Amino acid sequence: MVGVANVSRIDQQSTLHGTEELVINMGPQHPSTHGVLRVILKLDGETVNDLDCDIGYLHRGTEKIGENINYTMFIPYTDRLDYIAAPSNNLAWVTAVEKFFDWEIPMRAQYIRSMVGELSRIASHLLWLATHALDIGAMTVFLWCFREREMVLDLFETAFGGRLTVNAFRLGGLHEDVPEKFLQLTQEFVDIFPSRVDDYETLLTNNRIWLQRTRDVGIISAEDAMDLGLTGPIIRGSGVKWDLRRAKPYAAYPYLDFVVPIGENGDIYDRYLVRIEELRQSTYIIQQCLEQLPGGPASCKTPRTIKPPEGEIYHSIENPKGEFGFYIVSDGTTTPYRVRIRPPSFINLGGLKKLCVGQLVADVVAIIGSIDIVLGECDR
Amino acid sequence: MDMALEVAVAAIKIFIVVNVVQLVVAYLIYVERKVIAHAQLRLGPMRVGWHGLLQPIADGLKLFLKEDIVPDKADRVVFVLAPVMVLVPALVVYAVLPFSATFYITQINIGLFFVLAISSLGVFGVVMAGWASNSKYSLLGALRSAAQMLSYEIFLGFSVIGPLMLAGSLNLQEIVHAQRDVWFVFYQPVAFIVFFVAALAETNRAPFDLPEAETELVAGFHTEYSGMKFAFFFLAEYASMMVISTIGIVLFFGGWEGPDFIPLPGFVWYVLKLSVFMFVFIWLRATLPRYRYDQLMRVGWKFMFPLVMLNIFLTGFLKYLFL
Amino acid sequence: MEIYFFYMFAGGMILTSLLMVTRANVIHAALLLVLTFFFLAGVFVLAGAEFLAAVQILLYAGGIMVLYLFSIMLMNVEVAVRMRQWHRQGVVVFVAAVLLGLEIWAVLGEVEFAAPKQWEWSLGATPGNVEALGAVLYTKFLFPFEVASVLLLAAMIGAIVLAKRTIER
Amino acid sequence: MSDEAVENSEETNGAPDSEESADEVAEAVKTPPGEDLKEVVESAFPGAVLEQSAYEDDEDEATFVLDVDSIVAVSTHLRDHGDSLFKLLTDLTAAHYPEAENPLEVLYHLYSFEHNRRLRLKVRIKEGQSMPTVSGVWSSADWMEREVYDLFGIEFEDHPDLRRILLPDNWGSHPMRKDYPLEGRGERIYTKPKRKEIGD
Amino acid sequence: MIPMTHFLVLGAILFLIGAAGVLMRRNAIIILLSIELMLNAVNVTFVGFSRHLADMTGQVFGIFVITVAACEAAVGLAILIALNRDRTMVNVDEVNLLKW
Repeated sequence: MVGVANVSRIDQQSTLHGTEELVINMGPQHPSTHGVLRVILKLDGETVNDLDCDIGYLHRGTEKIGENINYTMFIPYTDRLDYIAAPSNNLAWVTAVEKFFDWEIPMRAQYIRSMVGELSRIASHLLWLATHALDIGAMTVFLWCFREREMVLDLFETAFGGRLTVNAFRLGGLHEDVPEKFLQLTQEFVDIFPSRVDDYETLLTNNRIWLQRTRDVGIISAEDAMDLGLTGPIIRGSGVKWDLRRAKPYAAYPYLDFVVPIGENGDIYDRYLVRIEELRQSTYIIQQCLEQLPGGPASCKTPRTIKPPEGEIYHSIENPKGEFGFYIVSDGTTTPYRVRIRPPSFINLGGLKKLCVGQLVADVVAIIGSIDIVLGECDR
Repeated sequence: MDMALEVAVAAIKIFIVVNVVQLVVAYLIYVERKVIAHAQLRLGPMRVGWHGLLQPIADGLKLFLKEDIVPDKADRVVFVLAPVMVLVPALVVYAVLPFSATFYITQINIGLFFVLAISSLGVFGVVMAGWASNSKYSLLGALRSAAQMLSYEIFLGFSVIGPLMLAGSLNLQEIVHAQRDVWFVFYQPVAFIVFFVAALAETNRAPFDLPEAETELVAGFHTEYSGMKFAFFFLAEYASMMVISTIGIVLFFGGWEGPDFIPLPGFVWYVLKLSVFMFVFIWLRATLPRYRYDQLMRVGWKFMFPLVMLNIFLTGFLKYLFL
Repeated sequence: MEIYFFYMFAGGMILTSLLMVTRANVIHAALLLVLTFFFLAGVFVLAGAEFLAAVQILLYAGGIMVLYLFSIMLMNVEVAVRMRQWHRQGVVVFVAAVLLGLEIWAVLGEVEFAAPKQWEWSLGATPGNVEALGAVLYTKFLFPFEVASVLLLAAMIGAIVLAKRTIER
Repeated sequence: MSDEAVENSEETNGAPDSEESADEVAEAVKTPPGEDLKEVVESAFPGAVLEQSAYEDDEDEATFVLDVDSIVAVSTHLRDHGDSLFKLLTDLTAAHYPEAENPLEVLYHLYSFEHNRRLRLKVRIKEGQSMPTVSGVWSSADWMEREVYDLFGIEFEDHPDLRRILLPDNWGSHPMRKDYPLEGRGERIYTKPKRKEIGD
Repeated sequence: MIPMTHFLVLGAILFLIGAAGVLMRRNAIIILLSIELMLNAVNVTFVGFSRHLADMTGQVFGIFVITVAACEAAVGLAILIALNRDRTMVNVDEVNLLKW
């Protein structure tokens, strides 16, 4: 039996040539729905009247799998959630599980975790910028961003052996200390990267067409953003100064200095500026990590089998896309009783309808781009 | 006997021009890929031949050998005719273009008007393709395209009036002769800007490539096309790019004539100027994001239209005063 | 030579216009009418009206007919294809048309035309048709020309008012 | 924090949680986590908090167990009250405890920007019992409730658009329940449709 | 040299075809197209006379006819679109009331 895609609220049978409304099926193979998102648009001319998202094409039951394997084994599965920024997911999982214990995680591991977390933020934001610019038609930025993203992936390869799904961290620290070469290359990257961000900005930030396409499009107020549960750069773009790295610090963030950028109008352009500034801030954080990186072991002593005490915890981190959290119920055995992933893309995507209705088709593409979704984590 | 000779010469000329244009267009695509690739820190085609020089031929072969698909619910006749309707006007226009003082197929007294008229027919192919595909993306692309090309045709038409008033003729050769001393771009900078923007929109090039905006409408009006029919659309796009550039050169940059102190044949001057134009077209594509539909219309009607009208009035006034 | 081209164009026009009138699919009809206009432009060129031929293609084919196609695409035409195509009064009209045609034929057979005059310029020459037309249009016919522009303005406003969905008062 | 806690939990006010898993809770403290929030709730809805707990007395893990009927009113109150202002519904999910009396547990994770704190609300319901929707309180609940409906089969009354979201419409069962096998029930076994070959 | 009668006969035939189309078809768009055909038939005659008399007036009138055709197309299509939006039909014999 093969499952059929969800029947939409929107009637697919409405007339093709009617003056009134045109139903368009965007995706799941559309070039700018970023994966296998399917958006059913109801158009009046070029204006969007109604919209329905069909997701789940990438649903793999990750939560169910999590309930059947042990805590360490689940780390690689988290890689496959937000595969654009895999180390960030690892970080969320290991910090969540570590919350059950009172292990003393070595500072070296904490700093490297923060550093790799920021690198993955850069990787994620670069991919976002690349595809977002391509959606709006600026195709050169796409490849420029990929050049730097490639550098970040090379760094991951140097440190952990993997490039996309790196399986970076272990419970209690790192699998093993990062090689010296990684630190050297990271320093080189940090030295180069800010000028590269300037390059992207010369192409976009003051470009008249870019401004026209992004300013006052897809506006969401701070109140609405909270109501819709939007997190990450989107809510910051609406002017809420809230970053989990500051609000609920984890890893080495309490010791690091950085600015949480916020926008004013909550339009696409503000989200763009917020993410661009985050690229710079991430570079700054990595620089600090490199300077302050303490010596010592990269992992603390952990028991051979991870058996958290009975109880339930929720822990979340600031993923590039937003608040990425795990709710874990432990029954005292080696496998979790319940694993819940709090997916930022999924919840942010829930706000798409509110953002898009009344806008033009071309804006839908820009708005989807500005939400920055990754379907692996949205569908889990 | 004379008549037969004339016809034979014309046929040979047409044969040469059409074939050269096809070949140049194929290599134009190659150049575009190379230029954009280098703008984007890539190498572009490298595998087929030295630096990928045989790539256009490989592409052509691939497109030629591809299965020719006509969608089930498409209107067969119109679907097949549409690419022809796009390509034929783009090539017919070459009949009156002056490539050099001596090399042209024909010259007629309504030359420029003929070019405008024939190239306005390209929109039919686009609309036919969009409608006949029976696909919503294609239809949306066709609707956008019809509105866009219709609107920008007006600005294109008005922007050439300025140089026309200076030259006093619609004959393309005579417009070139009128610029022996000073290129019209110096007299008519505003008209040139409007002309260039309208030219971008007319040929559906970035930043006005909305009808085929791949990130919104998949591929716009040619979403359902494949193989040789798709290639026709491609050839037509680049052929009309060359047409519109040639018109720009003739109207504003002295056509095939260059400064006297550099003794180069007229045809070489023409090719040089054409290359610059082509490069700017490609360069813009690598640089600029895409306009939105309503912004495109706003730019046209609220900015370019008043500008070009003002230009016509000023030109007329100044010509009355000084000439 | 000229006359053969004329027969070709005239035959093409009659054929395509007949096809146009009989099509059920409106898009096909509109495209056939475009073809008719091409042939018509050919006839114009043969009659020494090159400028009018170009105007015919630029405005009629490239402008008005695109407007038609655009509007047809906005409307629901698929239903109309499946409906009865001909009006009930069709037969009467057909007979009347044929009779009228015969009458015109008879009248034209009677008329003797004087020898045609020649243009002062040859086909396609500069200065020629364009210059002559411009000279007449902007001197002798300046007032009708301005009136035509007022007519266009009125039509534009009328079309906007009619096609607009709701008019804010 | 196990299912047995349901049975012997009385109104807990001030006293440490009487849990079977008490060995995890290090020691009784004078003010258990979330006490101030409890006061906020109790001031408007006395007796609404059936049970109060927290993992290792972490303020962010404060958990209230609520009754099905009070959840919408309490969450509206918590969202609007000046001392709580839980404007963000971080997460809405469920868990399945097949052995418990009320086997399905719906969880709400709230976050307050102003006070930078978290709160977890829980509602335990019986099999087949439906829940009131909180999508009127937080719009973000819309999709999350759809997901819970999809994966756990909990119906939400008055939900604007209760359809499956991740799984196909004709999936039939709810895979996040504990009785659903990890390998699935063969829904995805693909039988190649018979296709007419050329020459047939 | 094309005889004058040829132009007149061609114009007459086209005009008749157009007129028959207007009166016989039910589809309003085809009726509009037929009207365009009739206008062009008139143009043929105008241009024919212009040729015969070597006088530009015929061509000037041709231009005016095209202007009128443009106006007619714009207003006619606007009416059709308004009608189609209200009633979803394009058949003229169903439009038999002045006001709905």
